[in-house]
This record gives sequence, structure tokens and C-alpha cells, in this order.
Amino acid sequence: MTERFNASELLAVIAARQLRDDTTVFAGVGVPLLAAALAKRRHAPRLTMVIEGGIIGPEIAPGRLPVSTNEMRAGHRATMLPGITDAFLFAQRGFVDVGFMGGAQIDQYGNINTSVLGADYWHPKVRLPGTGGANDIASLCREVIIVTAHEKRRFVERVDFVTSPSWVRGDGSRRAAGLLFGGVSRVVTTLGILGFDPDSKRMRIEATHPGVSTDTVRQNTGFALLEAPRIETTEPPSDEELEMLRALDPERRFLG
Amino acid sequence: MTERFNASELLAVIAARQLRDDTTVFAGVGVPLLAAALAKRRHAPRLTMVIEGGIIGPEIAPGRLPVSTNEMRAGHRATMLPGITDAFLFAQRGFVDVGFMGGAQIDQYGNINTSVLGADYWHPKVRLPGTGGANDIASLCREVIIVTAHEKRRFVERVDFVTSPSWVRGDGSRRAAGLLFGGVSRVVTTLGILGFDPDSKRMRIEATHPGVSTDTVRQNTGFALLEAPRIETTEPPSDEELEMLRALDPERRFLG
Amino acid sequence: MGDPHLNPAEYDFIAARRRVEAKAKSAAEKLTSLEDAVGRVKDGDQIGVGGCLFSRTPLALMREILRQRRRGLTLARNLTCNEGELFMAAGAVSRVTTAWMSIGLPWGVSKILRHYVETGAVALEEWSHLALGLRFRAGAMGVPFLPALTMLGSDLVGVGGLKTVQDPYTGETVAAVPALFPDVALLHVHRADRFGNCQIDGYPHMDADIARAATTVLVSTEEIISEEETRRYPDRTVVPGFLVDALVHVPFGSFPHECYGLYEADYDHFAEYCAAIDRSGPAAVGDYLERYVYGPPTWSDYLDLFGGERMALQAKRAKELTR
Amino acid sequence: MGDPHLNPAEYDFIAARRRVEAKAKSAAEKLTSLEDAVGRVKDGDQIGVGGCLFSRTPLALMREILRQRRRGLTLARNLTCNEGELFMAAGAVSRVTTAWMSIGLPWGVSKILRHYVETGAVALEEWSHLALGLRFRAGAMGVPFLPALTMLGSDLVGVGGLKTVQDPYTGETVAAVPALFPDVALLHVHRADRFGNCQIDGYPHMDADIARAATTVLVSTEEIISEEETRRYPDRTVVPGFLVDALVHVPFGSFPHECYGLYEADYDHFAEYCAAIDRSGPAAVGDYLERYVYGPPTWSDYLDLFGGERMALQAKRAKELTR
Repeated sequence: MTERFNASELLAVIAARQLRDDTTVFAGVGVPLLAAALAKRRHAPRLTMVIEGGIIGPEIAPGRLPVSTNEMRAGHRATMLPGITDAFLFAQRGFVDVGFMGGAQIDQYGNINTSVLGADYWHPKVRLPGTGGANDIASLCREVIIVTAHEKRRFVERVDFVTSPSWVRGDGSRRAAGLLFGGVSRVVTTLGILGFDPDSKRMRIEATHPGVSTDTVRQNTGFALLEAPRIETTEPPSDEELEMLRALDPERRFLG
Repeated sequence: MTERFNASELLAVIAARQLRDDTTVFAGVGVPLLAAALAKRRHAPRLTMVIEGGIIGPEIAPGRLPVSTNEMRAGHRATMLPGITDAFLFAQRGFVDVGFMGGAQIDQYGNINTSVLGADYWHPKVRLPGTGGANDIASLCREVIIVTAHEKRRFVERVDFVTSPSWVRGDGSRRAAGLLFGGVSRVVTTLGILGFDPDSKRMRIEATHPGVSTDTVRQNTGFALLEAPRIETTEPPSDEELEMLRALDPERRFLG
Repeated sequence: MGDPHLNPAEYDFIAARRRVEAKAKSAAEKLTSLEDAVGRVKDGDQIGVGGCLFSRTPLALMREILRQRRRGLTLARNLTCNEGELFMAAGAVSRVTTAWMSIGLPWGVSKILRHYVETGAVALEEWSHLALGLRFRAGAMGVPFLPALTMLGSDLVGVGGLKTVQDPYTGETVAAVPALFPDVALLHVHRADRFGNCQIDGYPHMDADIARAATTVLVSTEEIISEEETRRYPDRTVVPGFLVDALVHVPFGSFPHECYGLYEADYDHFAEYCAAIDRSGPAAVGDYLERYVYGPPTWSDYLDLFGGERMALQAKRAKELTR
Repeated sequence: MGDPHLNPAEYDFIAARRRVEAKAKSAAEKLTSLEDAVGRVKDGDQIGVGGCLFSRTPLALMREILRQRRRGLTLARNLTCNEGELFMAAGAVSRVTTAWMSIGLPWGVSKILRHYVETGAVALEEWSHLALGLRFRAGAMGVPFLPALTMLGSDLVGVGGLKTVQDPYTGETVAAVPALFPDVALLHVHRADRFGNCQIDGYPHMDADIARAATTVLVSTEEIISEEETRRYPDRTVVPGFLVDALVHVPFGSFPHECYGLYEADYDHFAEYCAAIDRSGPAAVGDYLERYVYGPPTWSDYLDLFGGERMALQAKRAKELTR
């Protein structure tokens, strides 16, 4: 990574590029919300942000970024406030194209754990905050994009607890579990972009950031990664992207 | 019937007396709405009217009575406008104590037909307007009171079509059909008040209006009526009741 | 005609979701003309109609459908008023899915309903008021059915093909009301911005659910407001812009039906209309179609038939009732 | 602790309906004191909490529950904030049903959550955000479950005991989210008339569903409005008076949490609270309870601990964000 930007800035810029115009995106607070706001300002003016607190079409107030999805700051200048349940029901109906997600642990099938570390749910080693809207985003959006720091302790062979399912155990197991739609398409990390083998649904390297080798990606991953037929190199964040992004978080509350 | 009041006035007054204070009532337009409004003005000030158009707590504007349950007049000075579906869901949850109903045909188990006359639903002899909210009121209110003119062609052994079920075929058949709550408790007519035998759920005479004999009731009924252990005689409408009622419909739109 | 079986396309939630997934969910401008908006309606479509009875009926949109001579439509609306009669008499509709049809108590049972249904020309598929509301709500929620405690034990069960489901928790059997995913939703609202964010005053009726349940959403609005106004009162928005396909600015777009707070329904017009039917039978509706639908080229020409004085009077009456 | 099985009382829609049937649904006046309102809460009750996270939390009502030393409660709330920590530290709660618990991103994973759940002192029953919303909605609708497409394929299924149901129309298997009928609903709203008709600005959260799902409904309100005002804007009412048991007038009744448009959440207070926990562990919450809950006899005395200047600042910030 160069010194022109830090890890959070890299993640936000690469995540923003995944969003197309004329779509809707479910974004949580922090880097995902900044990424969505950046996309809307830069290349997707007709993108609509949906926030799980029950918010549609908000605008970012630089310097007043929300710390939760359910507060006034998250709904600043929104166009609709349908309520939490109804916001998710829009996703269930198929109205949300992309969902952004993070997670404490991610496995080779893209499943995410944000609930507990340790084997016994009722007496966990570490109790984490829980799913929030993550499980619903993973279940209901047309497509999910995970955005996360790339760390070996985070990318584990098997998560302690499947809070938010992606491809479950691969091989059609998502559909068999009753999840009829969606699934994780990409994992945007601080080292590159990962995807999934179309058949086995195991995670694979699809692109690396400039200066990052596939070996580095492997060394920071706790399970064996497949490789896409052709591995791209991402374009580094441009000055324009960085400038627009930084304007959204002048206090560097989430950009660090 | 004396000349102090007409049939509609009699029905409205007797129906109003069925309503207790601190309750809720589902009332349709016409005589039922006038009855509910009269009860609220006279003896049940803490009664709340619910109208199927999605209206809670309206007041009557004399001279501007609604002709449908879904127009501004029906919601005049309402306290809440929850929408149609949600108004009925209040009843499904158990929040509506009494529902008023009428009907083109009524059978000995209190079932009502407002759909078709004739045997073939898809090619009826007479197509009537249909259930509207009647089926839901019959299914969901804690208690239903039918308010109707007493005519032999209306009180039939078997309705051509069960639009709104009461006791179905008696003997627990309402519960067996999946209707877990409610049922018709009384039928207020121009001749008296009918109820149902607690066991067989067949209709019985419980009271007659002054000057009406049980024979007259039977002659105007198309099936055999049972009798309650003791048959009361109703109190005729008082001057006070009639005065308050007439003030609600000065144009005599529904009082005739 | 008269087939009592549900069409699987009505409740196929997987196909309905795929149709929505395939659509652009765009925050683009949606303003267009009645002609262009209604051009999206195809012969044979299942149409979910907003408002209720003679309240907030999307009459301008519906008139344009008749002008474009669509055929074989199904109209789904909780209470159906004389707009349904116009569709029957125009030969535009083969099925009406509703809980009730006529105009209102003073005008008795609709003679047009009787004529077209008793002769078998149009099938009237009757659901309870709540059941039809839940059909739209199930569609809005993207699920194939909703459990309910209504409509059981009645002969309506057979008409629509209602099934039951066993609650997996208590073991009780309850009604399973099937979803209804209309091809097209038609709504008339009080105000919208040019991006299609819609607000409604007074009765919400079932419009929000119908919009979410449908594949294509066409909206007419009394007023176009600025985006600033939407963002000032976001808790008043009931349909988000991204699901609207076309928006048309049509003041008095429900007339002679009512629009809460803006104009009351014109009872006198209903009385005249019914009197003509009493005189001439169904042919009177043919005359009405010529005079009010096929004749006047624009909605403004149509409104001229009522005249400004009558509209102003109905507006005054609405204010008296709701202030 | 830690029983993964659903309590049938949570989803028994027949018993829940009987409880509502047995209640007076009265349009009487509902205004009373916090003490009297909260006197209706019993040990062991399942409590549905309105608002979400630090938005419109009914803190005045919840503080009074702690002052009345209730025990063995279950709190059900979609996102649980530090009010849940207070209930854990006070020994008032044995189970929390939620989708997420902590304060917010900047303050990390709640150490109080970790302490009480990791030691097994309190069971955290986790449902997805939508699933918990649908549990309240099923309760509000009076049905034992709602079909949904969420939560399947995850380990959350086993935690709460989620079952599936086969759609009788398409044959597809979908999630059957069980109803949740709380004994008590606690809501904080923007305004209500003395008859209990409640209006909310901004985010509706799940309050309307929770109120309908519960047997007993306790409401605190920022403002008491006249009945005339309710009748002027009936489309703003979200909870009808007849289902409210007790109403208390409590300005700043959510502070230091937010109330949309009226005051922003006090991040600085959260930071001080978390810093004390970082220093002293769970004991810091004991100190907090003494200082903020058991000490000040009235809500007004409680607010004095924050001071008018701080409240005025948060009010100003709210206006900036929502105007």
C-alpha cells in the first residue's frame, strides 16, 4: 500500500466502484456508507441508499456522520422513513440490488460470524454484538459485497457460528437451506478482490491491489484460496476519488 | 309498531342499546353507524367506532352522513386513519368488541349471504355487491350483532351462498372451520331480538318488540325458530333516544 | 370465464421477485404524459388499482387505458366502483377481483355488475376485504402467502381457491391467503416529487402495498413538489421513487371520485349516471364512455365537461369535512 | 439460562387474543404518573421495548421499572443499547431477545454484554433484525407466525428455535417466524392526547407493531396535545388510544438517547459511561445506577444531572439535522 491513502480509504474507494448507477444499495454505517455516498457523488447519481434503520435516500452530512443506522444523522435529508421492518421487506421483495457487509470472521464460502467466538453459543468465549441487519442483508439482497480488512484471524476455514450465511457449504446448499435468492458475489479487502468459484462456491482470488502478490493474499488467509482464470490488478484510488471521499469525513471519524 | 318511530329508527335505537361503554364497535354506513353514534352520545361516551375504510374514532357530521365506509365523510374528525388492512387486523388481534352486520339472506345459524342469489356462483340469478368487510367482521370481531328488517324472504332455512359465516352448521362447526373466535350473539330485527341456543347454535326468539307476538315473528321467518327460556319484551324507543337519533340524520338519509 | 382456480402467476413469489430484480431501481426523473405512462400496460395484464371505491381512484390513468383500447385485463381492487363498470362496458376486462362492487348505499346494487356477471361476460372473483388486503400485503412482502383468521367457513373459500396452512408452532390450522403480484399498479396520490417519491393524505387505503406488490408502477399526482419538500417531510413518503416507473401530473385526477382534503366525490354525478342506467340499461354506459372517455382528447377536456364551478364546490366541501 | 427453546407463551396467539378480549378497550383518559404506569409491570414479564438502539428509547419508563426493583424480566428489542446494560447490572433481566447489543461503532463491543452473557448470568436470544420485526408484526396481526425468506441457513435458527413452513400454493419451504406477544409494551412518542392517541415523527421503528402485539401498553410522551389536534391530523396517529393503558407526560423522556427532531443522542455521555466501564468494569454500571437511577427521585431530578445547557445543545443539534 502506498502512502497516498490508508486502508479504510482504499476499501471505501474500491467498494464504491462496485456500485452501478440506477440501483439501490443497503449500506451500514462507517466505511460502507462512505463508499455508497462516494459512488453516488462520483459515478452513480441515481443510486439510492437504503439504511436498515428504516431510511431511504439519505444524504451524508460531512462532520455529522452517524455511528448507528437508527439515528437522526443516518436519516439526514432522507426521502422516506419506512421503518425498520419495512426497509428489510423492500429487500425481501427484491428491491435492493446490493448489500454491503463486514464481519468478525469470514469463511471460505463467504459465511460471516458476528455473534460469538467459541463453540457454545450460550456460554461463549467472546460475546460479539450480534447480527443486527447482517443476516437479513445476506439473505435478502440480490447481491452481497463483503468489505473488510484482510487478516488471517478473520478469514477462517470455518466460522464459529454462521450469523449471516452466504454459500453455506457450497454446492447448492444455500438454495437447499431455503435461501432462494442472492448470495455474496465479491469480497473487497485491503489486499484485493475475492470472488467465488461458480460451481463449488469456494472463495477465489480475482484481483489484487497494486504491489500485493497472490502469495501475500494467501499468507493472510486462514484457508486455501482458489484463483480466478485471470487475476486482475486493481486501479489504485485516484486523487479525485480520494478527495471526494475525504470531503465526506473531514473529521476522519471512519477513515482513521 | 306505533307511529312514534319508523322501522329504521327502531332498529337504530335497539342496536345502540346493545353497545356498552369502554368498548370498540365495527360499524358500517347507514343504520349501524347511526346506532353506534347514538350509543356514544347517549350512554357510552368512551365507545370507539372503527370503520372498515380504515377509520378510528370518527364523529358524525349531521347532514353530511357517509354513503360508503371509505370516504371523507366517514372519517370526519377521526382520531386515526390506519388503512383498511390494518383496521381489520385490529379486529383479528382481538381489539374490536362488537361488529354490526346486515345481509340479504340470513339462515338459522346466523350465516349471511350478500354475494349471489341462485345456485351457480359464476352464473348467478342475481349478483349482489359482495362481502365488503362483512365476512371479516363475522370472522374476527369478539361478538357480532346482526341488524336487519325482519322479512320472510330474508330469514331463510339455508342461504344460497355463505358470504359471512356465523355458526356455520352449528355444533362446533365454526371452530372446526378454523374460526377460533367470535360469532353472532344477537339478531336485532324490526320485530324483536333473536339469539342462539347455546348448544345447537340454532336461532331462537329472545325478545319481541311491544305489540309483536312470537307468532308474528315466526310468520315472518323462513325456518323454525327456537325460543329462549324466557322471552322479554323490549322497551320501546324513548323520546330522548329518538330525539338524539334524529339529530344525527336531519336529512333522513338513512332513517327514511 | 368463471374459472374458480387461482392463476399460479398471481402468487408465484419467485417469478415476481425475478421481475423486480431485473428492473432498474433508479432515482431518475419519472415525469411523463398519461399516454406514455399507460403505454406500459399490455393486453391481459392483471392490474392492481389504488384507492378504494370512490376514494382516490386513479381515474385519469384508467381512462387512458380505455382510450388505448386494452383488452382481457383483470382489475384487482378491494371495493370496485363505477370505474369497474366502465371497464366492463368497454369490453376491457374479463375478470374483476374484489370484495364488493357497486357505487354506494343510495344507488343500490349495480345494474352493470348484474348484467355483465349474470350473463357470464365477466368473472367476479370475490375475496373478503381483509383477505384481498393481505393478498396485496403478501405481494408487498415478497412472500407467497400470509396466515389469517378470516374467510374460513364461508363459500368464498371455493370461489378464490383459498387454502389453509398448519402453524408449525401451535399446530392450529389457519387461512393461508395467497399473494397477489399485479403486473401493473395504478395509483393516484396527493403529491410527488419528480423522482416519484409519493405522499398521501388521509386514508392510505392499500396503495403502498399495491405498489410494492406490482412489477410496474404508474402514478398520477395532484401536485408536483420539490425534492426539498420531500426531504423536509420524509416520514410522509409512502412510495419511494425507485419503484415508480412513470409519474404524471394530473390535478383532479380522481374526479368525480374524491381525493381526501382536496375534493369530495360528486354524488350528483353518480345520481345522474345511475339515472341514465335506470332509463337505458347498459347502453347508458356506452354513451357515458363516448362522452367522458373516448370523446375528450385530454384530461383537461374531460374535466371541462364537469366545469370549474362544480369542481370548486367539491373542493370547498372537502375542506369543510377535513379541516 | 440459555434454554434455546421458544416459550410457547410467546407465540400462543389464542391466549394472547383472549387477554386482549378481556381488556377494556376504552376511549377514557389515560394520563397518570410514571410510578402508577409502571406499577402494571410484574416480575417475570416479557417486555417489548420501543424505539431502536439509542433512538426514542422509553428511558423514563425503564428507569422507573428499575426503581420498582422488578426481577426476572425478558427484554425484547431489535437493537439493544445501554438500557439493556443497566437492566443486566441491576439484576432485573434474565433474558434479552435482540438482534444486536452494544452502543455504537465508536465504543466497540459492549463489555457489559460480554460480562453478563459470557458468565451465563443473562441469556442473549439472537434473532435477525427483520425476524424480530416480523415477530412483533405477527403479534400485532394476531397470527402465530409470518412467512419470511430470512434467517434460514444460519446458526441463528437453532438459537431461537425458528421453524419452517411449506407454502400450500407453490410447495416452497419458507421460514415461519413465530409471533411475539409481549406482556408489556413500553413506548416513548413525540405527542399524544390525554386519551392515548399517539403520534411519532421521523423513524417509526417498530413501536406500532409492539403496541398491538402486547397485552399492556405504557406510553411516555414528549408533549400532550389537545384532542382537536389529534382530530386535525388523524393520519399521523400510529397508536390508537383504546389500546393504551397508561400515558405519562415526560419531556426529554429518552434522554440521553435521541428523539427525532427534538434532541440528538448525547455521544459525550456515552463516551463518559464507556470510559468508566473501561476503568472499573461492570462495577461502573453499579455506580451509574446509583447516580442516575436509584438516586434522583424524579425524572426531573434525573435530567438535572445532565443540566439544561447540555439538553439545549442536543436540541439545537437535532434541529440542524432535521430541518
